[in-house]
Amino acid sequence: MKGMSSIVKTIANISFPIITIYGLYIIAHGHLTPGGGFQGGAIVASGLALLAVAHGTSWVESKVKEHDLSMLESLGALGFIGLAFLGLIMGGAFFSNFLADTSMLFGAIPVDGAANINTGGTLPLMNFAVGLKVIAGLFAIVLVMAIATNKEED
Amino acid sequence: MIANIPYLAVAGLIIIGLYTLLFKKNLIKMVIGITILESGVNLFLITLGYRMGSVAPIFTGNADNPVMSYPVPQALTLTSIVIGVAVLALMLTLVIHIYRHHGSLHVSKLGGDDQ
Amino acid sequence: MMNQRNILAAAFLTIVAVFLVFSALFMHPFGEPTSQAMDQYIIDNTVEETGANNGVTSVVFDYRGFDTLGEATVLFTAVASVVMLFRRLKK
Amino acid sequence: MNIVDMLLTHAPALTIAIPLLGAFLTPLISRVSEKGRNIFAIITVGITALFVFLMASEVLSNGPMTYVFGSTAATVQQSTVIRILFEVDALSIFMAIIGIILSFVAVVYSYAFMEKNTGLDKYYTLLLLMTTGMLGMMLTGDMFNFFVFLEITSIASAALVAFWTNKAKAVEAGFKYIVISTIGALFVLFAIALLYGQYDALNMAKIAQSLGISGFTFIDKIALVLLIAALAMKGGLAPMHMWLPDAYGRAPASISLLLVGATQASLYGLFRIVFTVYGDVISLPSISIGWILVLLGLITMLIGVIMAIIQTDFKRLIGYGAVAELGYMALAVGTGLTIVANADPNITLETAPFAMKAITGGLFHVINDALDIGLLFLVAGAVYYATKETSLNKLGGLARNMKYTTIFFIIGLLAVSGLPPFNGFASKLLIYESTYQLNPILSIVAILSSILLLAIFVKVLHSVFLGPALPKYETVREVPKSMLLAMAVIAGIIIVFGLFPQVIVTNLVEPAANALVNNSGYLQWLTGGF
Repeated sequence: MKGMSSIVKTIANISFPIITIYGLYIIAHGHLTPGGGFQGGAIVASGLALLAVAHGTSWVESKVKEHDLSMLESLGALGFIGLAFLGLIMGGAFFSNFLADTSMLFGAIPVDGAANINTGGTLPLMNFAVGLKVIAGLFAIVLVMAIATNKEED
Repeated sequence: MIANIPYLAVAGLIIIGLYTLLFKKNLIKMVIGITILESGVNLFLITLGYRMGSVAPIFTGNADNPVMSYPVPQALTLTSIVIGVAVLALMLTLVIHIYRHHGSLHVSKLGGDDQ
Repeated sequence: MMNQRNILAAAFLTIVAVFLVFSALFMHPFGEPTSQAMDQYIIDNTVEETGANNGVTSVVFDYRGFDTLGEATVLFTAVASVVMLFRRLKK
Repeated sequence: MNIVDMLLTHAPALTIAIPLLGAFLTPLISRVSEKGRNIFAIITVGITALFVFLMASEVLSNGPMTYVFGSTAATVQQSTVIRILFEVDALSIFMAIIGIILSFVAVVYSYAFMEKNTGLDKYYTLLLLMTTGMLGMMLTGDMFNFFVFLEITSIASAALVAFWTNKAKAVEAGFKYIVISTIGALFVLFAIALLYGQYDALNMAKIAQSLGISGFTFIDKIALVLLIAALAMKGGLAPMHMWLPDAYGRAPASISLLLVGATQASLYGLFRIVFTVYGDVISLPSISIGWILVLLGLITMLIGVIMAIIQTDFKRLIGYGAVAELGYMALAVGTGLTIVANADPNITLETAPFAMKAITGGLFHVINDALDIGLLFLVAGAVYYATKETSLNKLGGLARNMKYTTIFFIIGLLAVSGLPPFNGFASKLLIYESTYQLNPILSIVAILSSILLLAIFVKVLHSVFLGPALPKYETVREVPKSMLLAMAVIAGIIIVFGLFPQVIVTNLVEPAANALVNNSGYLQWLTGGF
């Protein structure tokens, strides 16, 4: 798609950081408030898609290559399955939450029934890994489809 | 009967999805039909976990936790929605390719070629 | 419009419709789930075991974390498929 | 020493985690080196095969193995099952062995077969993901987990079916496959939701137990019907088999091989649900699920054979042959089911021994068919690799230049149509004997369709390999070594199974059949405490 008028571009540039921060907030507080890796990742991916629509795929193609996105996605996926393997090594069973109640990183014990940012155990880490994967994955789909249908027109 | 209205809504969604799938000739409409069918099944999963007068299962730390709806169906629906997105992306990719080959989205292009 | 295929499809649709409506009527009433063994356990000790306020996230990432690994794989498969199907065929 | 024990206790999880880790690593490794990625894929599947055989020795010696994801503490609190549980009994390990053999051969085969194509890092990623999905379907003890792995297999195989996007037919076959798989999977999810609504449990053993306690309500009947319809559709049985020949015929040969495994995984899901989850409840109603399966099997067999006669495309013909073979499995297990799930008490397994023989024959035929049809697909792939042609009319006289491929085709041809020295005969003989005792017509039809299959494949042998040497194929050379190696592995297994069927039946197929029939072993960990 070719880019849109400059008004749309400036508005997109203004709103993109806000969308991204909101999405990252959803990812980071996945274990406290409703949301999590998938939902936050989808929000950030929609912000990126907004940029792709506003500025046109040629601009986006120059900025980010599909290869880097699939690398990011593989890293996110490896982080997620790495945490699961760590659970196997340290916690005795595949996917066990070995950080909970151990007062290491993110492992503080929730006091009087209320968890806070630091008590999620492996949950926040998994949220970050999945969030990264969903951002890279969904944006890769949007980008590849845009480039494919774009090639058709001109 | 009134208590089962949500399940009838689920039945309605699934029937609409199936109708679109079976009777529409355009490929994009078939994909839309599958998405409607999928949202019907998701709605059914969600309605299973509700308890009358319950709130979302978020703990706020005050001792008297109110009656909470079930967390498991909501987790299953999350998975089902992501699967729906994945399947939708793949189906649309294949529809784009079919359009490139045949120049039309009519389902007759898919005829089983038992030549 | 009523050619042979459509009659077959209409018959299939009505059978499924009957199934669905009957299952809707025979299900337990909307607000009163019949058994709550698994969910009540999760609600009771989510915060202690997983340290998360959000019950759904504790189910998604800890109690049924393997489903979410499967789901992340589904998304990974979909992205790999879409990128593969839109590759340039000539080397 | 404790390393092996440690590996053994975590074997079910590692069987899924290692190919998954391999799939996630493949894009990174393929940036480094193309050759390295192919080798890496073969090594990953090899390691997974080690774990599968390690588990097989454990399960076949001392009973079902369970593995809880997430915590070592017993999760059977107040008889509810919270976390996801892998239950590996003799039947699931039997199917896992089939799956891992097929995927190992597919990876070795595609090393040379896919060389000239682009996009191979995604191809190998999806190949490993399909293996993971297949193994996950076979090992899991959780209904929703079964649905998730069913989806992974469907999406990965639909994309791989449409791998050659320059061919319109392949893309159409992929679209048909994904549409039908999604509808089937959604109805499976709907049935799981129905069962969850009833018993608030997602674990197969727990649902089986609560079904036994609270009996066979109307909602359970609907859930059973939906599950049977959806899984029969995914397993390629009669009324909804149209996608199978297209998908098998249009996919690359190594993917058709894996698709055979994926289809059989859905069939395994059908057997698991009918025999284990609904095991002790299903004998209540008078209508017998067994007869439905028998009729489905018969129709599938006839459709497969009749449609195979008129095919002119090599791989579609084998696809219809695969449909016919699926009919045999459904027929055999259905015959067993008519006895197992029979309402009146005086017809039981003891009074009708042929039921056990039918189920053993059916399960033995599952592995035999996977190998025979798989070998035929590999031969078709070799012919396509050498001549870039799959239509039977244009092929001819290839025997001169492609000796080994012809030999492998003859082995596959004789094995599929159930001739004595090969494995097809061993399982089909069991099926003929047992179905004869239920109703003579069944075994007559089975024998007739075997003969027809033989006739069809001899026609193919003549038109592709024998006959006059066509000028176009003078320069045809034999296929590379790695493809021949893959075919040799399968042909070797076929010959070994054919010559010593009793060895395989006693210590692999019989335990699987017993595990299928009485689900007390499956529920033992739940009732007998952890």
